[in-house]
Amino acid sequence: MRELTYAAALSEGCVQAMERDPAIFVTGIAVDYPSGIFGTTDEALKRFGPSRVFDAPAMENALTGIAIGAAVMGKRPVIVHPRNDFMFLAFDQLINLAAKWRYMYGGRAGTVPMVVRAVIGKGWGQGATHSQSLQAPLAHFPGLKVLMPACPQDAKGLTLAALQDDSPVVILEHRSLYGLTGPVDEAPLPTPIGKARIAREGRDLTIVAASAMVVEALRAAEELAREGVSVEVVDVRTIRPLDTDTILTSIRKTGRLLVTDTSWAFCGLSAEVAAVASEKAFDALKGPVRRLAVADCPAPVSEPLEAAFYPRASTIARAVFAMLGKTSAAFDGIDAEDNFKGPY
Amino acid sequence: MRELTYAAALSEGCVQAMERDPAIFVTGIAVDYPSGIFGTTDEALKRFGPSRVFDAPAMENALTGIAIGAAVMGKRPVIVHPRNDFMFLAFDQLINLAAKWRYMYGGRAGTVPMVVRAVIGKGWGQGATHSQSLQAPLAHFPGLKVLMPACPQDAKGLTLAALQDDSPVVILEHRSLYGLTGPVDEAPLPTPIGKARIAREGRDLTIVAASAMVVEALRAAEELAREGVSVEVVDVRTIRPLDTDTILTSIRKTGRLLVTDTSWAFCGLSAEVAAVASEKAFDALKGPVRRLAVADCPAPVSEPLEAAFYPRASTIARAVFAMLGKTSAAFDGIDAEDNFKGPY
Amino acid sequence: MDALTPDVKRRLYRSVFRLRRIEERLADLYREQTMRTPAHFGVGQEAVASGVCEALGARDVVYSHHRCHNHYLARGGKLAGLAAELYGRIDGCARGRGGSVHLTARDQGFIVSSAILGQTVAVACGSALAFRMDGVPGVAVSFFGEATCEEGVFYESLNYAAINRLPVLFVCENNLYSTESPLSVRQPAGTALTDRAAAFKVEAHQVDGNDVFEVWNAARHAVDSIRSGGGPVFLECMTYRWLEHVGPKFDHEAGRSYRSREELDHWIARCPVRHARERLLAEGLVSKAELDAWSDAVEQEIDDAVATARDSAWPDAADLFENVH
Amino acid sequence: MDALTPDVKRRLYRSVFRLRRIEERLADLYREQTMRTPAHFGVGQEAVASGVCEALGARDVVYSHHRCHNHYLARGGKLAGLAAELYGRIDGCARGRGGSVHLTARDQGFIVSSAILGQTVAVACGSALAFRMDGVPGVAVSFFGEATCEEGVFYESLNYAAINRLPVLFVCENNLYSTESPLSVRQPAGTALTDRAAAFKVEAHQVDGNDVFEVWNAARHAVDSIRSGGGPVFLECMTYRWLEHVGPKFDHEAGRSYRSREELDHWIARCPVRHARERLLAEGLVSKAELDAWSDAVEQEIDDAVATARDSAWPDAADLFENVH
Ligand SMILES: Cc1ncc(C[n+]2csc(CCOP(=O)(O)OP(=O)(O)O)c2C)c(N)n1
Ligand SMILES: Cc1ncc(C[n+]2csc(CCOP(=O)(O)OP(=O)(O)O)c2C)c(N)n1
Ligand SMILES: [Mg+2]
Ligand SMILES: [Mg+2]
Repeated sequence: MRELTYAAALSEGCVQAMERDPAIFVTGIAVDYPSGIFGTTDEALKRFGPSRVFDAPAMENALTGIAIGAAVMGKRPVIVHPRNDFMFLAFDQLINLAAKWRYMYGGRAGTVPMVVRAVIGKGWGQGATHSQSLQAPLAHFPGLKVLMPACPQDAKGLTLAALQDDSPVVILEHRSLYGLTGPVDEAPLPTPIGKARIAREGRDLTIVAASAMVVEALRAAEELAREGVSVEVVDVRTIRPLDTDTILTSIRKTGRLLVTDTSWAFCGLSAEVAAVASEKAFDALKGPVRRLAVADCPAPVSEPLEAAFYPRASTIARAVFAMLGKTSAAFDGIDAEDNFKGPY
Repeated sequence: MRELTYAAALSEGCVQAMERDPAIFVTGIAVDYPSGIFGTTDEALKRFGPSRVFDAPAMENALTGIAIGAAVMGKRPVIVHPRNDFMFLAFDQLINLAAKWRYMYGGRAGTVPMVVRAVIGKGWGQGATHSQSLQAPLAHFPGLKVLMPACPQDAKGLTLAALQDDSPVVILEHRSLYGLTGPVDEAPLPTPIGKARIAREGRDLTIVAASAMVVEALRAAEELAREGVSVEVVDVRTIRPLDTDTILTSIRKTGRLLVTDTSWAFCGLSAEVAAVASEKAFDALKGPVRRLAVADCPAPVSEPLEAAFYPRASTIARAVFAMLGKTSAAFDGIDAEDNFKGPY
Repeated sequence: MDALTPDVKRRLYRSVFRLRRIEERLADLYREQTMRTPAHFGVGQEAVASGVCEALGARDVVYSHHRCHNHYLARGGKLAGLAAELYGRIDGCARGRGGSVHLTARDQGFIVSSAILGQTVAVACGSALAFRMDGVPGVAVSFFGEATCEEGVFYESLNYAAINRLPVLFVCENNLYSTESPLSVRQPAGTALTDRAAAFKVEAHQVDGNDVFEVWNAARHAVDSIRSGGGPVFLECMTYRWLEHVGPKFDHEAGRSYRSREELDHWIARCPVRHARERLLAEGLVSKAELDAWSDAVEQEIDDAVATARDSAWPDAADLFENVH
Repeated sequence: MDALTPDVKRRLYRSVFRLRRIEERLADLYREQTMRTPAHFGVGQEAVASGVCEALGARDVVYSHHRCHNHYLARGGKLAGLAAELYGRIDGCARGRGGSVHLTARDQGFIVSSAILGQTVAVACGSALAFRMDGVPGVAVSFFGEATCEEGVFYESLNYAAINRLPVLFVCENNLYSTESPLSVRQPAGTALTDRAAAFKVEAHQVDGNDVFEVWNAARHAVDSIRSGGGPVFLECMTYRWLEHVGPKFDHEAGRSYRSREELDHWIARCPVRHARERLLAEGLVSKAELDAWSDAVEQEIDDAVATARDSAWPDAADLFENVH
């Protein structure tokens, strides 16, 4: 299969969906710049023109309401936030209205088929308000679907799926994944929403991961394999609805669970997965569950602090070793080099 | 000890704090109405006048920023939201600024000693946007302290504690508790932030509960005692920082855990507590953890749907029975009668 | 554009009268505590809903806020659906899921009302954007109270509508209070909301919101101008709420003193329903007998709707998860 | 109130000149990719920061947005603290926790800057409220770009400040762009932001933001009026950003075409620094030798500060949780 970057896959998914569905349009700050939200909207602009891909002022809350109002009339708006942190300003429209619309009006006011794309930042000193990861609060409240593609194939597939779904869908895309390459189907094949992916099979321990942490987990798993440890990596892909079946099947197989995602542990996705395990796979567990999350403080800027803030492949590998009661191997060299160039 | 309602205790806590600290002021929609936010601000208005207790327009986001700006200059603002659901509009100021202030400016820009009081609604058809419970998203992001008093004593004590703390603090008060009476110290004794309360001692099973669910849990525990089951009820009181020591000690003692709070399970407080148990008390657990939360849909309005939406004492009692492998007793009669009168 | 013909006048009067009687009767029933849903009655403000909705075409869409019964009814929402919703029954317009503040009558062009200030102002702009994109000559109407003009989302929406010359009619019902707070707490002295809209390059007019003919006229002009591509219009309709903010009582009855009995009396003297009736009578456009017949018809409609609503089944708890995904 | 004396003029020129050289030098260093923090340089906009800050008193407080270096420096923030913050070092003004967009110099009256549009506008109003409550004759200044006028929180703040006649000075730097978006995408045709402020009953003036003397004059009048209880003032300062939105390059250098080279040249011809210098020279208020001496002093200051910053230690990873609770 031909390979694409995650960014190109996002773009292709959107373009193919727009080809088939004239109701789709894309708006938000900067979507029509030549840089096209890191190369994910420029092709759509070229193909479909400014009537379907257009800029917006900085007005996160109203723009979300506007997307709702257009969706309700039969459009499929895609709104894009260059950083998902800006979305707090839109939580009222998103959680108090879009998420509840279908239910709250008894199904009589239609559905809200809108898609919110939002980018998670990381590193290079982006700081506390440009590197958060909002999956947990978005998924806490019923009514939204929340997706986090971790590979190019799913970047395309989940975009296609979101653009066929009648619920409001939030896609959280990780900036650090945009350059990742991988095989991507040319055909417009949606990735099923609500289905996790076994990113790597293994026997000794299950790592449930999301978004950029899937990449870290896979890197850790490769290194652990060299040390004779067989790790299964489950990429959840969809945060809500969460595919607990796949997660539980894997836990039942390995008996051990480590969970890691891009946000904080407290009331986070990692808490949810650990809770599900403790409720529904308790008998299969051979030892305590472990969560690996960002440090419990706002994101700092300075490089050594950022390095301490984010868990990485080596952190995961070390945690797996500890969970299996093994004495520490040296995993220091395994982390990917950060070759990101600023400003961002 | 003399008894007070939860509402009167909130009021007394605020008044006593204001007596000692002239920097405290109270604002928000309706705080200076004779009805005084269900009787919690009227006494303060009477005592300290309109220069310290004053109304505000409907402007949740800016008002939160204004509180930050006043707090930074040495004031101690209290802002009140008649429903915590309105606070989504203020999440940017609250989470992107107040919560991060001290950390993000390296401690060089001072602290933000502000208190946000927000009321959780329930029942009487309040509907999907007037009965949510925001502790999970508020606590997910480090930087805020999040309190949920469940009894009059703590309503006063946590108010006093919040008004002495240098962090931004959110107090979520449950509307259904406002009429609850109980003993309250006359002296201004703060309830320590970060300390859970053993609301009832027991041997067979631990219920970790928050806010109004503590009342339901205690009611269930009483009934269960009659059936020969001894339940320990832990009232977490502080959501963040969470007192995991007290929770874990109780779980180690009983070996069984049921968690219940006022919100959804998914990435909720109940997930967090279950996750903590699965990480740190795994060996002590005799069986699967259980979460009891509101149904995984927006809150409906119609009475029979509301009844199915909210877990109650009987739900808890039945779940405890099931966890202990007991055959079902009839707990139907144990629920408190809802004698709330509208409009609200 | 239609003129204020005798027919229109008669229609307008029937509309305000009907809204008045419905809200009064519902408020009476509300006292029984069997409608378990916080309800914000619109008694006193009927002329705004009637005047605007009578100026709309079939394709136009209407949004409202918490005080929404008048708008739902004036736009054609079925009374039985409203009554059943208040009683939490399955035949409610939102199948008992929404309550008083979450009404819908999509097929009649009343999309929804919502309980969070400002939400539907933005949503209306989105529907207007959809009209524009589809080349449909529809107008989206947003009804809201003047407190919505305190919320930032209102200005974001105004700006967006003006930049894109969207077909939106913003209808502000300025009833002088937000709950118990007077304008002085919420607007700088000397404020004209129309100046604000104008500063956003939105055509703006203040009208007597208790004169259904004037409201209709203003709305008719506005809708016409909007439909022909003139961009959004903002109408500030000055009016007054007779009952308490939420619930069925008069404030004095409930012992509240944030506004005076005199002020209420002053506005009752400017009753939009009586005003319209007197004008019809004075102009000889209606007879006493007709008025009686109209009145009987409305009472009958209400009796029937309430009976239907009360007979309607409760939603089944087993359907709790209906419409979640 | 002070007049625009020769001394003031000399001070204003030194200030704009210093800001210019600092930003230029920092931008040069930024190209080395060793300042790992998204930085929004203020080259071209110095006159606003200098003109306003030179009009303030010791007790006044200043807030800023993402493009904040000029404001921090003009208000008295130490250059070494800025440079070290850009390098992520422990001697950074925010101890390496904040980066370019999160500066603080509390002791100098620069409270903070923040990276989310509109946030600090409200916060400044809160500090003004504190002044009012404490009877302190301070003024709170909020610097922001014109895109903040698209965010709802701005209007909520404006309304609140006007209702309560708070001692706030709103300073909008209208540089015609938000990232790459021109005004036409973001404001209805014919917009004057001053009209909007005026509609909120806030005194509003548009000034030439490239003329430091004019800015100072306007700010001086505003601060005086605010301090004496006249209520908030809004200044719209028309100016232009020379460099790319974020980062050290010129847009043409980076291959961007959203604005033309001619437009940039037009604004470079209206350079606020050169304009001030030429006026001083023309009025005989400064000699070439003095200019050289000032220039040398600034270059020396920059050399020293950068050296200090680069010598500063990295924060210790063990202190990751410092200032969490
Ligand atoms: C965002 C938000 N803040 C506060 C409230 C509480 N609230 C409900 S109705 C109301 C008064 C609104 O006044 P106005 O808009 O003038 O409408 P009116 O009730 O006068 O018709 C308030 C403050 C709310 N529903 N939403
Ligand atoms: C709430 C929010 N939305 C979007 C952004 C992204 N953003 C950062 S700077 C910027 C441009 C702001 O333009 P303006 O306010 O005119 O200031 P300038 O950069 O021109 O100085 C945008 C859109 C943000 N930081 N915060
Ligand atoms: Mg009103
Ligand atoms: Mg700008």
